[in-house]
Parts: sequence; C-alpha cells; structure tokens
Amino acid sequence: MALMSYAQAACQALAAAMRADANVIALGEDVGHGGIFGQYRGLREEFGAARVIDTPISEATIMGAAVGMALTGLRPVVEMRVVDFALCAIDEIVNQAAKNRYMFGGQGRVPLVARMPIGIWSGSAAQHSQSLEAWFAHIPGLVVVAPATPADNYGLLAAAIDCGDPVIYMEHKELWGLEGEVPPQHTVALGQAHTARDGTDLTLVTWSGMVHTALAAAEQAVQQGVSVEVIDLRTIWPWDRELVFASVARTGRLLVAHEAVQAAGFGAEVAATVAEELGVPVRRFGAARIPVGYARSLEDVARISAQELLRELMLFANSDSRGRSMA
Amino acid sequence: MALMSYAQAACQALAAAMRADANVIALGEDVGHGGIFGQYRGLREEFGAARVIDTPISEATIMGAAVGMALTGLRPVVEMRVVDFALCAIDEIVNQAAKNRYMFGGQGRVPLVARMPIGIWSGSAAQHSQSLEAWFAHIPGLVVVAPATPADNYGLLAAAIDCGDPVIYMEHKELWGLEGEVPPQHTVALGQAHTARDGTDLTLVTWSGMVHTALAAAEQAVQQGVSVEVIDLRTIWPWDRELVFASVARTGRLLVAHEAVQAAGFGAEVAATVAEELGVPVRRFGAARIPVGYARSLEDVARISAQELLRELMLFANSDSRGRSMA
Amino acid sequence: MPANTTAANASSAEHLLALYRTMARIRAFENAAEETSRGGVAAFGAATNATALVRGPLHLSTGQEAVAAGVCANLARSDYLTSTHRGHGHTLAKGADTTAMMCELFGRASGTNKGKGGSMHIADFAVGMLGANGVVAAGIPIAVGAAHSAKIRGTSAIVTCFFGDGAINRGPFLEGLNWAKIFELPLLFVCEDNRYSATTATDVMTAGEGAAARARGIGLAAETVDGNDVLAVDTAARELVARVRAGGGPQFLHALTYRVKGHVSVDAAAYRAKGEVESALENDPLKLAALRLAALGVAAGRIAEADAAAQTEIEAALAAARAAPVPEPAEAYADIQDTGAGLWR
Amino acid sequence: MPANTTAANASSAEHLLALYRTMARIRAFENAAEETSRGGVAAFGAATNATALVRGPLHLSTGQEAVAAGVCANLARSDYLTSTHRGHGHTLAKGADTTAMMCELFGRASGTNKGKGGSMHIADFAVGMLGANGVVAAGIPIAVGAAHSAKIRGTSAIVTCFFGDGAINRGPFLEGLNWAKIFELPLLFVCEDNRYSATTATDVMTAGEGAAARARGIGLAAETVDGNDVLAVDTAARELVARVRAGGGPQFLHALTYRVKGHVSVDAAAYRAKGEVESALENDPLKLAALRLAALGVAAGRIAEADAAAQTEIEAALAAARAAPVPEPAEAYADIQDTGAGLWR
Ligand SMILES: Cc1ncc(C[n+]2csc(CCOP(=O)(O)OP(=O)(O)O)c2C)c(N)n1
Ligand SMILES: Cc1ncc(C[n+]2csc(CCOP(=O)(O)OP(=O)(O)O)c2C)c(N)n1
Ligand SMILES: [Mg+2]
Ligand SMILES: [Mg+2]
Repeated sequence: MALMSYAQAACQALAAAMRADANVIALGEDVGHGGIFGQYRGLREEFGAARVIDTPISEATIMGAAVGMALTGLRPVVEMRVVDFALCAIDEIVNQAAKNRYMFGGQGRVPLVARMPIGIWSGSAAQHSQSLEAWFAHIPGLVVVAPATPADNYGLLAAAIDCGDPVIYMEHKELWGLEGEVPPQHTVALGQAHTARDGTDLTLVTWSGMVHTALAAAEQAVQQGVSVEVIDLRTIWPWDRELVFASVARTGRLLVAHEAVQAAGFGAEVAATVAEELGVPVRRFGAARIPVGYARSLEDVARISAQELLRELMLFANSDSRGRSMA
Repeated sequence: MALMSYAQAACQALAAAMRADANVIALGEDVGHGGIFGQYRGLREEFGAARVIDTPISEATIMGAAVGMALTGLRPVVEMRVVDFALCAIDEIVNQAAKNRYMFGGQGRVPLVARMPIGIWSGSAAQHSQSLEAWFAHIPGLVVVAPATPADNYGLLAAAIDCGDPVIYMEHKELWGLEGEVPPQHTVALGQAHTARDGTDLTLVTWSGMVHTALAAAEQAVQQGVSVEVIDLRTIWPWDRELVFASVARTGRLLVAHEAVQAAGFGAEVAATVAEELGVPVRRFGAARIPVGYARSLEDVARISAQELLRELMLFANSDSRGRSMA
Repeated sequence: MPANTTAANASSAEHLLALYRTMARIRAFENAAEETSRGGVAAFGAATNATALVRGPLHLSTGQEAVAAGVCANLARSDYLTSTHRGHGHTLAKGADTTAMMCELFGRASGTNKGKGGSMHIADFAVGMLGANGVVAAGIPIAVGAAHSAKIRGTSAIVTCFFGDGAINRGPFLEGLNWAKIFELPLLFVCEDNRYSATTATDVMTAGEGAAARARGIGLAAETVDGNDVLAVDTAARELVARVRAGGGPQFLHALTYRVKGHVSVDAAAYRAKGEVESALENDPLKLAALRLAALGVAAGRIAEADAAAQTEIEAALAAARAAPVPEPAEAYADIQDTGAGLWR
Repeated sequence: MPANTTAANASSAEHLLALYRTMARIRAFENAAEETSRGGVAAFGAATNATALVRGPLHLSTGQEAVAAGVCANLARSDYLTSTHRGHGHTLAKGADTTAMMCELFGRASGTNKGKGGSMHIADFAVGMLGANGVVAAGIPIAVGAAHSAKIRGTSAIVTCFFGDGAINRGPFLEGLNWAKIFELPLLFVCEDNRYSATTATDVMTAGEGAAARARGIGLAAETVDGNDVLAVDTAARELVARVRAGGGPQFLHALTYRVKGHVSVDAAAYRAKGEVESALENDPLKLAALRLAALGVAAGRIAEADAAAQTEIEAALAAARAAPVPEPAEAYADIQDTGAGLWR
C-alpha cells in the first residue's frame, strides 16, 4: 500500500501500463509538462516525447488521431482536460470511436481511453463544470468509468487501458488532490460497483465526487435512526445491476444521487430500471437544471451538499411504501 | 385546412415566419436548392440568397454563427441535416447557445432554432440513424421538440421560431413524405403534449416516429382486450408532466416507448419521474444498445415494430400491481 | 535507339493498360451498384423501394476513377488508406475484392463489413483500407492517427487520405494538416476535387485559391494535377509517395476532376448548368486513357478485352452477392464492445 | 513649418497618451485582480482558498495591453467584439466600466454578468462586447455570425474578433475565416500572439509560417505588427478597420506580443527558458510608450498622473466590489430560458 493523491494514482497506473506495453502512449495538450493537474507528471521524462505527446489545441484531431492510432496497434490514452472541451470532439467519440468496430463488421478495434474529467470546478463557471456521463452511457460501443478514490483511479485506469473498447474515463475535477492508500498493482474490474458503506434501510447509489457527499450524509443519517447503504457505481456503463438489485431487494428503497443535472441524468436510468425490475419506491437527487454560475452563492445552488442530500434521504426514508411523502 | 407533407408543413411554417419578420433567416448546407428533403423548397426564390443562406460544410461555424446572429437581432433557423452531423457542432450548441444567456447574466438572448432530424434513415447505417433527444434535454438552456405529424411540424416550428430560447428541433428522417391536414396559421404551444388516442388500461407515452407505431400497436391491443391511451409528448423539454400524470393516475401504469437507445434515453426520465411521483408500475421500451446496421436484417433489429411494441404492451398490461410479470 | 524507345513505349503502355483496367473495374462496379440500387435511396425525399438490393444513399465516383487508380497504383497492400462516403473506387483500387464489396452493398453476411456498413462505410482492413466515412472530413484525423502510429511503431507503412473539395471547409482539414506537418508524418493527402458538395458548387463556398493554397498556408508542399488524366495522377502520386516514404513528411495532392452523376444515385442534379455534364464527359478518364493507349499503339481489342473482363468480374460479383445469405439478426448484437454489450436494453 | 510639426507632435502625443491611459488602466485592473485572487485558483492542482475574492482561473494579459488598447481605439461603442479567456483588456478597452468588471470578478450581483460569469466569461453587451469565452477559438464563429448579422441587417457596425496564437490550430479558425471571406463580412480578426498556449510554446505546435500565412492561404489579406508597440498596433488597426468599414471584407491582424505572467495566475511558468521573461520585459508596452511619450516631449509628470489616475480608478473599483452584495441564491434559476426553466429538477 502506498499513500497517493488521486492525480498521482492515475499517473502511476499509466506509468505502469506504459512500462508493460510499448504500445501504450498518452497524448493531449500540455501532457508533456505533466498535465495541468500533475496527472502526467514525470511521464515524458521516463518515456520520451514520442510516447507522451504534446499536441496542438485541436480536440477533434486529438480524439480522431487516437482512433487512427488505436486501429493500427497503439493503445492511446487521450487527455481532454475537462469533459466540457471534449464537446469539441464529439463526432470523433460518438460517430467514429464508438461505432468503428461495429460499422466495419468487426475488422477493427478501438482500444483507447479518453480522459475527460467531470464535475464542478470551483469558481470556473458554466463552461468548465459539467457532468455528462449520461451522454456516453447512451452511446453503444462506449464504456464509461467514473472513479471516486485514489485506489479506484489507479485500479480503474489500469483496467481501462487494458480493455479493448473505447473507454470514456471521467475523473473528477475537484478530486485531484484527494489522498488515499493504493494497493500495489491494483486493478478494479470494469462494471463492478463497490459497497462503500453497509446499511439496511435504504440504498443510496452514486458515483464520482458525490460518493464522498453520500458517505457524509449517511453518517449523519445514522444519528437520525436511518441506516443507509452507499453503493459507488464506479463504472457507469455497464453498471452493476446485480449489486444494486441485491442491495435494494434488502433495503426496499433506492435513492440515486449525482452531481450531474437530474433531468435526463444517469440517475433516471438506474431509478427507472429498479422501478421496472423490483417495483419498489425510487427517488433521485441530481442537480437542478441550471448552468453552474460563477459566484459562490450561485455555484452553491448548483452543488449538492451533504446537508441537502441528508434531507432528501430522511424525507424518502420516512415516506410510505409507494415512496410518497407521509406529511 | 390544407393537405401537405411533413416537409412541406415545415417549409410553409418557415415561409410564414419569414414573411412576418425580416429578422427570421435560414442557413445551412444546400438550403438554397430547397434542402435535400425539400424542406426549404422555394424559400430562396421568395426571400433571396441573403436570407436563405447556403453555407460551406462547416457545422461548427454554422451553429456558432447562428449564435452570433441570434445575439445581434436575427432569428436564425439552422439546418444540420441530421442530428448525427450536429455532433460536429456540439460545443457551439451546448457551451455557447445553451449557456450564453445565463453565463453573461442575461445580457443576451439566443433565439435560434436548430433543426437536426433524428431517427433511423432506411439503409443509412450507424452514422445517419441516431436519436439523441435525451442529450439535449439534459442541457440547461435548451428546449427540445420532436414533431410527429405534418400539423405539428407546422405548429411547433412556428412556435419554435417564435420562442426566445435556443430550440433543438428534431424532425424525423423518415417522416418527410408523410401527408396530413394542417389548419391555417396553426401553432402548437411548446411544452404541451397531445393525447393521440384515449384509453383506460395503460398509458403509452412516446414521440416522433414512434407515435405512429404506438397508434398501430394500440389499435391491435384493443382486439386483445386492452385499452391503451397514447400520449405524443411533442416537446421533450419541457415535457408535459401534468398531462402524463393525469393520464397515468387514471390508467395506473405507464409504458414509455422511443426509437432512441433505451439505456439513458429520455424514457428513463419519464419513467423515473412517474415512479417517483405516482408510485405506479412503469416500463420502458426503447432500442437495444446497438449501433444501427446497414443490412435490412440488422436494421430491423434496431427498429421497434408495432408487433414488438404490442407484445411489450400486453406483457405489461398482464403483469401484477408492481409491474412484475405474472408468468 | 528505336529499340529502347519501343520497349519503353511498350512498358508504359502496359502500365497504362493496368491503370485502365482498374478504372474499368471501378466503372463497371459502380454501374452495377447504381442499377441494383434503383429506388433504394431515401435521400432527397424519394420513396424507398423495399425490394432494392442496394439500400440507402449510394455515392458514385463515376468520372473520378483516375484519381483512385492513379494514386493507389503507388501504394502497397500494407499501406493504410482512409476514404469518404464516395469510396468504392478507392477501396477497389487499394485491392479489395469486388465480390466482397458487392456483397457489402447488398447487405450480405459475406460483405467486407458483414453487411453492417454498406456503401457509405465500406472498408477492407486486410488491404489497409480503414474505411469510408459518412461524416465529411472525419477520415482526416483518423488518417493522421494511423500515420502517427506508423511512425511511433517504426513500420514502413504510409497513409493516404482521400477527401473531397467540400471537406476543406471543415475544421478537421486544418487540424489534421497542421498535426501531420508538425510531427512530419508519413501521409499523403489527396483532395479529390469534383467541383460539388452535394447540391452546391464548391467554389462559391471556398475562399482563397483553393485546396493547394490552403495546404501551403499550413506549411505543406502541395501539387495540383489533372485528376482525369490517370497517367498524370500516377506520376504525381509516385513522386509524392516517394517523398513520403523517404521521410519527407506529409505531402498534398489536389486532383481536379468532375462528378458526373448526382450527389447520390437518385439526385438528378438539376442545379447544374446545361451542357456542363456533356462537356465534362469529353474528359472522361477512361476515354482519355483509351485514346492515349491507342496512341501508344495498343490494339483496340485489348481495351475492349479490359472492359469485358471488368464486366465479367462484376457480373460474377453480382451473382455471388445475390446468392449470399443476409446477416442473422443475432449478428446485430455482435462486435459492439467487449465490456457492456448484450441483449439487456 | 515648425508650428505645424509642433501641433502634429502635440496631437500625436495626446493620442499616444490616451492609448497609454488605456494600457495603464488595464495593467492596474489586472494587478488588482491578481492580488485579490491569491489562492482562489484550483487549476494546476493548487488548493483553493475559500476566502479569495476572485475565484477560479484568472488569465492575465499583462504585457499584452498594447493589442487591446491599439485595436479598440479604432472601434465605436456600437461595434461588436468577441474575446477569449484572457479578455479583461479587450473588455476594458472597448469601454466597459471597471467597477462593473471588478464586481464581476468578485462574483457580485452588480457585476457585468451579475456574478454569473467571472473573469473567463466577462462581457458587456452595452458596449458591444459580446463575451469572453472559456473555450479556445469558440469566439470566432460567434464573431462571424455577428458580422453576418450586421451585414444582413444593414447596420454600420463592424466586428472585431480577438483570439490567441493557440486558437489557430482549432478547426473554427479555418471555418470562420473561410466563412467571413466568402460572405465578405465586416470583420477584423486579431490574433494576439503571446507565444504560449498554456504550458506549451505555440511555435512547435504550429506548422507553416504562422497566423498571417494561414489567413492568406484562406484568401484574406493579413498584416503582422509589433504587438507591444501601441502606436504600431493603432496605426495598423486604423487602416484595417477603415478597409472593413469601406466594405473591403474581412481583414486579419497578427500582433506579436508576449505573455509575461503564467497561463493562469497560479502558474509559475517554470517551463520557460531562463531570462526569457526578463528580456521580454525590456519590451513592456507601457515602458515603450512612456519612452516614446518622453521623446515627444511629454512631461514625466503627465505619465505619472496617468498611472496614478488608473490606480485611483481601480482602487475605487475594488472598494465598490468589496462592498457590493453577492447574488441571491434565487438568481441561480434566472435567465436560463423562457420555456422550460424552473425549480423542478
Ligand atoms: C459533417 C457532415 N456534414 C454534412 C454531410 C452531408 N454531406 C454528405 S456528402 C456532402 C458533400 C461533400 O462534398 P465533398 O467533400 O466535395 O465530397 P463529394 O461528395 O463531392 O465526393 C455533404 C454535405 C456529412 N456527411 N457530414
Ligand atoms: C477547446 C479548448 N481546449 C483547451 C482549452 C484549455 N486552454 C485554455 S487557454 C489555453 C491556451 C490557449 O492559448 P492561446 O490561444 O494562445 O491563448 P492565450 O492563453 O495564450 O491567451 C488552453 C489550452 C480550452 N479552454 N478550450
Ligand atoms: Mg466534391
Ligand atoms: Mg497564446
């Protein structure tokens, strides 16, 4: 076990993969100087500029070139800085990377990892604060991953690089400095959720930065007599239905919380599926459908605090068997 | 009333708006020659090339320029041909058009209509057959519209041009030739769904091309003793919760069907909301999470037929009160 | 030295005849595809004929065959190539099998893409053909990546990237050329300029002196060639390919040709000036090559033979495609992704 | 004619002094913003200081003031302008009020954007400043649209579009220039070349002869100017703006300058060569202008006065911003859209 930050964990997982396989390369803006969050620190020194490739500000071509690289034997790790800028490369992700293998009848494979951090990034306002994991879950051909801890950022990035599919790898913009223990040679299987906290009264499914908020809220719920099971989905697609179903079957109700806008967010998929399959009360708590404002007073409205989440938890826990408030 | 095709209806609604307001203009590839579906036929002849603007193949700039036009007094109607190509203009839609008014503190307005047809387009395979309405519903600042009939394509396009917000206007790629009656000076309020068929046993919510499939399936369900109420949502965001809730409160169960991939589709939003609010059984039927293949045998797997929808309807109608199959 | 001249003549005649054969095969292939597609296109509001063998949009390169033939004559099987929605000629000239191609257009399980792609996405990775593409200019970044990969992996493969005149107004053109040049990638860009972008004449949509000037503005050497003269294309491409192979970095070829048919097979192209097509047909690349072959002393019978051989080959392809089985519905779920695919909706 | 010369001298001195004042105000504004932002930036992994008055990424144009001042001196209030993430200078020079700007950086309800945008999205539509933008090159198509709109509506407004040297490698650069030229729009493109794109020296990422050559490759006339010489910028811009106003279509100005600070305020810019900044400071645009003013016979006191006035103005802005109320939380739900907004999640 080693203590490292979320950024260091990813960096070390990538370094290990690059040591093991000469075809693993990294490309994107400013990666040569270590990435603007330090998530590529030291890689160019170790692997050289030919494998840690600084690129022009050309998102469409960064992603499109990665498709061409992946098709011809490399395993590129693509840096998009934030998901907001990946919006300049959507054709390349959705029409090219995701569909290539299918459209060409299985002739090619596109084993690339596209890193595009999600989440509110303090004081950065509307164009740097989005969480768009639901978009990519909607697109056949893509795997979608959102690690919440340093250990998972190591283990999931290792698994993503190893995976033969295009993986949309969504770190969180405010977790880079978070520290935690990482087991050596750690990997985490894609598609496996993690029960971050056991509980009996209610299942709270979440992912990414919201995992930490959820754990804090669950902690406080205990004092109000409610035992919350917290599941960190970790992989958004394919999501771990079995683990969620098993938990909800025990607790009898599901709350999904996420930082993304609630409307048409991935919480809807989880909630709808559980409602369909188990017929138990479901509830969601995602962000309001508002852009993220700059002033702290506005940004705070777009964020979900542990306090607000707790309030939702308690309201839901105290609702009737169809999930309706008993007030 | 006049009989016209879905394409003609849109064309005439646009012509009427252009006659009424000199600031309404149209721009996009091939619009000068009437648009490749005839949806701009005759407009250049009537309004001239300065207002019916043929553009280079520059999707990002078509959309970005429309933002600049809208900010400075025009009301542009933007042609993207199919939603699949609009993926080349996502930054301009999501980071610019949708966020402009908010981000700049209400200084500007972006009254544009971005036409980007959805749906499978027979024999056109994976890159020309997507339905991505859920994406845009997820983005604060956007209105999302999906007309199913000539009358609605007239009335909703008129309303969309009139609306001060950026409207993602999603016609269906296979409905251009569909004929129907259109009342004179027709408009349809944004955000209002339409009960396309009354019924008592089950509410079927749908939109766009799937409305026609749903009506066919509902017709057949009668013969099997099940009365289906079909609601055409028409506007995806904001969707008509009141009408849907009222219907489901009567029928006691909800099925949402759409041509888009089911996973993280907009059906999840509708189903999850109804489950949360009414606690009744919900079910979705969307496309499998597969790209659309070219061969008819493959394309047919990606489509939802009236037959399949009927099967789902009947299974659901015959399930227990928690929506679970009684087999 | 009349003997040498004769020998040189004979060898260049054989070379031209080989190029002619490629063009004739493309022409025959596309004529047959057009024939079997009648009613199968839903573009331009036309009704779909449910029984058409070739479905959906079919973009023909009729009249542009010299570009595909002349460029690809200089490529090895191990070289890579990316193409556009109008990619039959490139694919065939790169070495793909016409039966597998026709099967693909017919949506058969034995097609190059197992029936999953059709005309607009035709690909044959076995001959380095990494795919036609339904999105204008989308092949450019992919080609750039393949070339970057070849360079990183130290292979000798080079990449050729075809795109149309309309594509030079999309962002990836700038980004891709810039990238190729700063990394000095082994890449030949070919702008196949047929003067139209769908229903729009490209020149009025294009500022400046056109494709070659733009490429030069981004620092690439660029040449312009008569794209209907297969020998001229071949000669220019040979020189450029040699420079690319020698490590000279990306090169740019602007080939001037003409789109004889409508944008897609059902487009009557009523927007063209009267007589425009007729006068363009004077410059038909097959006709020009045949005249040149005659001038080189090749007997008319050998040209007719080439035409007939192409015809026979394509008829066999048609017959095979007609007889081939369509994909099983279960195949719709195959080859999507390893992680997270399945019947589960 | 010594009398005339003196008069000319005096008038050009006054003109330069006015330009100097604009630069001094920008400098003072940004110095104050930097000071009040310490710890407020989460970029580069740095921790956020919850009490910082200016939050998030702050991109300073220190050392580049001559470009904003020189160009905007030739614009009317009714002309439009689009900018980048590094937009304080452009906004101020276009006529925005420094108090409203500082309030915006402080996230106050009285900010130009009601506290919704901050530094990276600063805008003042009342003076035609249509917005800074957090996405590199995203302002280009918007400027193109504004110019197209001005042309269609028949107004006399022209548009100026600022972007960085890094932006010329993004697709919208090509698309926007092409569009502006084919429609002959009233638009001045200004590439403010500060030699860096975040941590990367732009030249190694840019093929060819740079911004002006690229613009020429797309058919635009283009000029290069010393962007640290405010008079040179002013003179070049005057000529280009005149051409634009006269219906000459889009013009292009490449202004060479230098980014004195890091990319964002907390970036120490350790990736730069030793001594690079020091030697660049020799060319500081304020210093150069002050020398020139002295040469024109302007008394040192008048320059000091200009500096002091700028300082006073910005201190007042700071005080006002400190005292201003923050936006009410309910404001988070306002100005999203007319149809479909609301508290409903
Ligand atoms: C990004 C994008 N925009 C629009 C289209 C629709 N479209 C298909 S082909 C075409 C014209 C392309 O012109 P050009 O590049 O010259 O190729 P050509 O068809 O002449 O071979 C257009 C506009 C598309 N496929 N992709
Ligand atoms: C599309 C996009 N890609 C990347 C970024 C991150 N980014 C912000 S500023 C910047 C450098 C821009 O360089 P340049 O255009 O020269 O402007 P400068 O910062 O030098 O003023 C980058 C890469 C972004 N904001 N948008
Ligand atoms: Mg063309
Ligand atoms: Mg710069």
